[in-house]
Amino acid sequence: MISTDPSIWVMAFFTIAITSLAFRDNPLAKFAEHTFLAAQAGNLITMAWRNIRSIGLQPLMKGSMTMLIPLLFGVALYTRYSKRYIWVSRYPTAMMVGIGTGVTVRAFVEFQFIQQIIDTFKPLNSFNNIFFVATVVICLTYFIYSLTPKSPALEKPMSYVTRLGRYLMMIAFGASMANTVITRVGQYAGRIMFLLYDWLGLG
Amino acid sequence: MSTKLVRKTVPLIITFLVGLLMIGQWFLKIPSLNELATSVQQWGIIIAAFAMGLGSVNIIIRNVHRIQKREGTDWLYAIWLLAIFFLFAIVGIGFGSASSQYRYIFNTILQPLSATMYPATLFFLVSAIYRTFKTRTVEGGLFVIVGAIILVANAPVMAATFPFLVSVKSWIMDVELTAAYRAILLGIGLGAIMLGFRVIFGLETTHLGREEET
Amino acid sequence: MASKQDGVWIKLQHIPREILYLLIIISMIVPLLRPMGLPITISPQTRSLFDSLNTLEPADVMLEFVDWSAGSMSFHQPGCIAVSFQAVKRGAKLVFLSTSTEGPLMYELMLEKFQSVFDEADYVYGEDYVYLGYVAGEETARAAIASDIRTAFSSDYYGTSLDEIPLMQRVHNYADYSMIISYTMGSPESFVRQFNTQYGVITHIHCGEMMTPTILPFWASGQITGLLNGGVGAAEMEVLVKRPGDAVKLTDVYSFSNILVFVFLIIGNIGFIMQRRKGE
Amino acid sequence: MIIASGKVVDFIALILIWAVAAVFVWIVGGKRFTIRRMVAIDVIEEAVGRAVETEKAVVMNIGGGGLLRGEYAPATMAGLTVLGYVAGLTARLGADLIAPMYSDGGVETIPVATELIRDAYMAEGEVERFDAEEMIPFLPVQASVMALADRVRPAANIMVGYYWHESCIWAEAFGRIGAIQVGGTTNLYQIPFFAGACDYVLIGEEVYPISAYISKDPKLIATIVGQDAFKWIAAILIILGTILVSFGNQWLTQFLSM
Repeated sequence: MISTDPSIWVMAFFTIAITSLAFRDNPLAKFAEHTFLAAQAGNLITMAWRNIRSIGLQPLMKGSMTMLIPLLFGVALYTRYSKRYIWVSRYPTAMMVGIGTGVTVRAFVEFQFIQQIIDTFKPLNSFNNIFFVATVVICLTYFIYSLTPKSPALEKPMSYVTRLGRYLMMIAFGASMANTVITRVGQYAGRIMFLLYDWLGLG
Repeated sequence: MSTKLVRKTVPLIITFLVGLLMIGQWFLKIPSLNELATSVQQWGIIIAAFAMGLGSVNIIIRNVHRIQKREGTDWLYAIWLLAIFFLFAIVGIGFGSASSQYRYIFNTILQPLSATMYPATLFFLVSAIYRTFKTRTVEGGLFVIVGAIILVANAPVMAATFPFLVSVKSWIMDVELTAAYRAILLGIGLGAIMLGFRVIFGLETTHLGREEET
Repeated sequence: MASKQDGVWIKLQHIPREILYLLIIISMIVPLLRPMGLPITISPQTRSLFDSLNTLEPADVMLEFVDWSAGSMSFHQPGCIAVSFQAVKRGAKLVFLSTSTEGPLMYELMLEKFQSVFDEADYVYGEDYVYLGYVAGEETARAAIASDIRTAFSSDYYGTSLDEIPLMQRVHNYADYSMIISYTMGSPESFVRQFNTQYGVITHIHCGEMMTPTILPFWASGQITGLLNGGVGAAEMEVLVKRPGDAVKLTDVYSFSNILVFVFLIIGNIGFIMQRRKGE
Repeated sequence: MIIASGKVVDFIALILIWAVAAVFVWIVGGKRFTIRRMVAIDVIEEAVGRAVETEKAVVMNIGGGGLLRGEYAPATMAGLTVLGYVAGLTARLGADLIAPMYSDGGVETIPVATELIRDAYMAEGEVERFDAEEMIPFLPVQASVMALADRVRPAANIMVGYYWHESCIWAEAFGRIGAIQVGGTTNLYQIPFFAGACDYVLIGEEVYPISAYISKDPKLIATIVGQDAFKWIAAILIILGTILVSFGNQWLTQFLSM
């Protein structure tokens, strides 16, 4: 039985309007997209304010004065919009880039370099293992830009190795592309479920 | 000279000290260092919260311009955009995001839009697959052939009727793809470590914008 | 001289995209109205998550990062429900929290469907499960949560200070987390870095199928313990916990749509190859 | 011991990697080294030339990763470098440049990009052709890309930066109207779309040496050489470890996880 709840109808309208985006750009789609952009920005402001209040302002009110530093740095971000004081916004940017780079890079050595190398030590007793180790080394040579052997004798075979590396990676990209189809289908099927079950009351 | 110190050098020093502090927390077992690093991370959270507002200020400025210019129906969209933005911001900050009022406008407006906006990429993906992914070169050929195999293997009905597809797919994913992606990940990891070196030691300053000629 | 036959190959490559889109939508509607219910094979990645959940003891605390947005609700919500059901069956304490902006509202939509399970197991808010809300900063916030949760949250989502919540009185940092699971479409690697690589916390990930290949190397090396492969993984998990729901319905949709997209890929390329062969 | 257990080798490795980078940057220098040919970057100059002949524009986008988050900043910085290079070319050769920026992702990049383009046009003495409003449209990610592609119908579309789901939309929108496409991102699960749809693709960290390749600055080339050195080390370690493990010797595995 078709739904009589007005908010379900609004939700169905937005679902169809955004889907029409892919067919042809039309005023309904533009209206829905503007609504989305605005609502998303409004949600960001709401969530940002919760954090600023509960982690920054409330402890400050309770007397931990060190909270002044991040709060002032946060406000300083907005000097970006004034021609004269734009340089002030460099302080919070510098701090955020410092924290962001430090937090990420510190883990990369172990997470994405050493532990990955250790796990590539595979006993060469099966075709899969030999193929695995060979693929990792061959694809790795594709990413070498300057320390490549210059002597003509080695240059030719090296170019074949890097081309083979590129082929091996393109096989992997083909498989990933197919996996993306199944993800988007699964996501969009959720909207079809909403339209069929909640809106039209079928199934 | 002091303006160059204040405008450029001090921010670089901040990045340097804060970057090394994060790395120190990771590798060194020094409790006081760990507490300092954790509180600096808390500062990072607060500044990130402020940075989330930058997008909104940008939207407000851009759309106020659009309203002033009054081109065709464009400015009506801008008015509607600002109305919805302030509706969410005021209800969100006023009543709080846990309130039933905010939950109502979120579930009626933002939830269906966000739930359809990203999945709608499916249609662009389908037309890209049909129109753009062609066997122009050997690489394109490999891309298309393996893509086709995995597409079929991902369909449960085909996997059920042709069990060998499941083993072909698991070989491609667990051996070929894992090895190729491991090499790419090693490269990205090393690249990020090197860029981390240039950022923390002040060699890379794109994020700080232009050199002032003061 | 473009013979009539040439026209076929060119026409084959210029089917209007609207027809493709309508076919895809129909290929999703049919199975949802007439479910087929095909056998679901369990992948080793899902099996390792299920086995890890079964090591949970009643007092253990599991962090669940409700980090999906409405876009991936169709498979993240069933996955979270299946995993949380198994954790509740084991009697584990659940701390839900979010580092993505739509997380809080996604948690409340999930709770509407999961409240019955909490009631059946006599789970009381504040003693057996809690929701801490959203914290900004992405990887920085995850690093802070790992080293000391109180730097990221001073109160729960509903405003109660952490020290007044019985469950949170004994949850401070990585040492108190038996395992974490992140339902995310953003950066699963950042969870692995800040929890597993740094403190050795057991880390599970539920992300979209398109992201699974990029983190398979980390599952292969053991840095990720359980890995749910999007909607396919959520359906496998629902089968393992014997609670088939929305995710199992999705698997029927996958069959038709994947085959259809396969046909589009083949048609497009046959037209291209034949036209080029005719062109020479 | 002050270094956390299980992190000794990692700590030494990080110091070693940075020390080698420092040695190359400040002592050895990059003068004696060159970067191998990067076809995807060389083709940009041809593409801009073609844009001038056919009186079409050149579109360049640097994704929505922004500069503030450690994981996305590297790709955005590479994108900004290519943006500066392309702006220099369009200024010198006289093509029109359109650099759309996201209005809802990585907005802190917008002023940086605007300055970069203005500097490039100023350096070529074409500052009067620089019009921020026209050249740098803001757009939310989705539909406006299709409208932009149909309206502008550029000769070339260059996408280097951090991309999420929108990579497929950009590649499809501009691929459909036949623009030469160059794509590069470090977001691994978006590379397949650039690999499938673009004429030239930069795979993963292939975007990092762009700045060194374009500017030929010895300091930047030096860090790339340092990086290459460690890729050879990684390859040698893998081969060594595999041989050892094949004979049942776990020595290297234990050493590296110390």
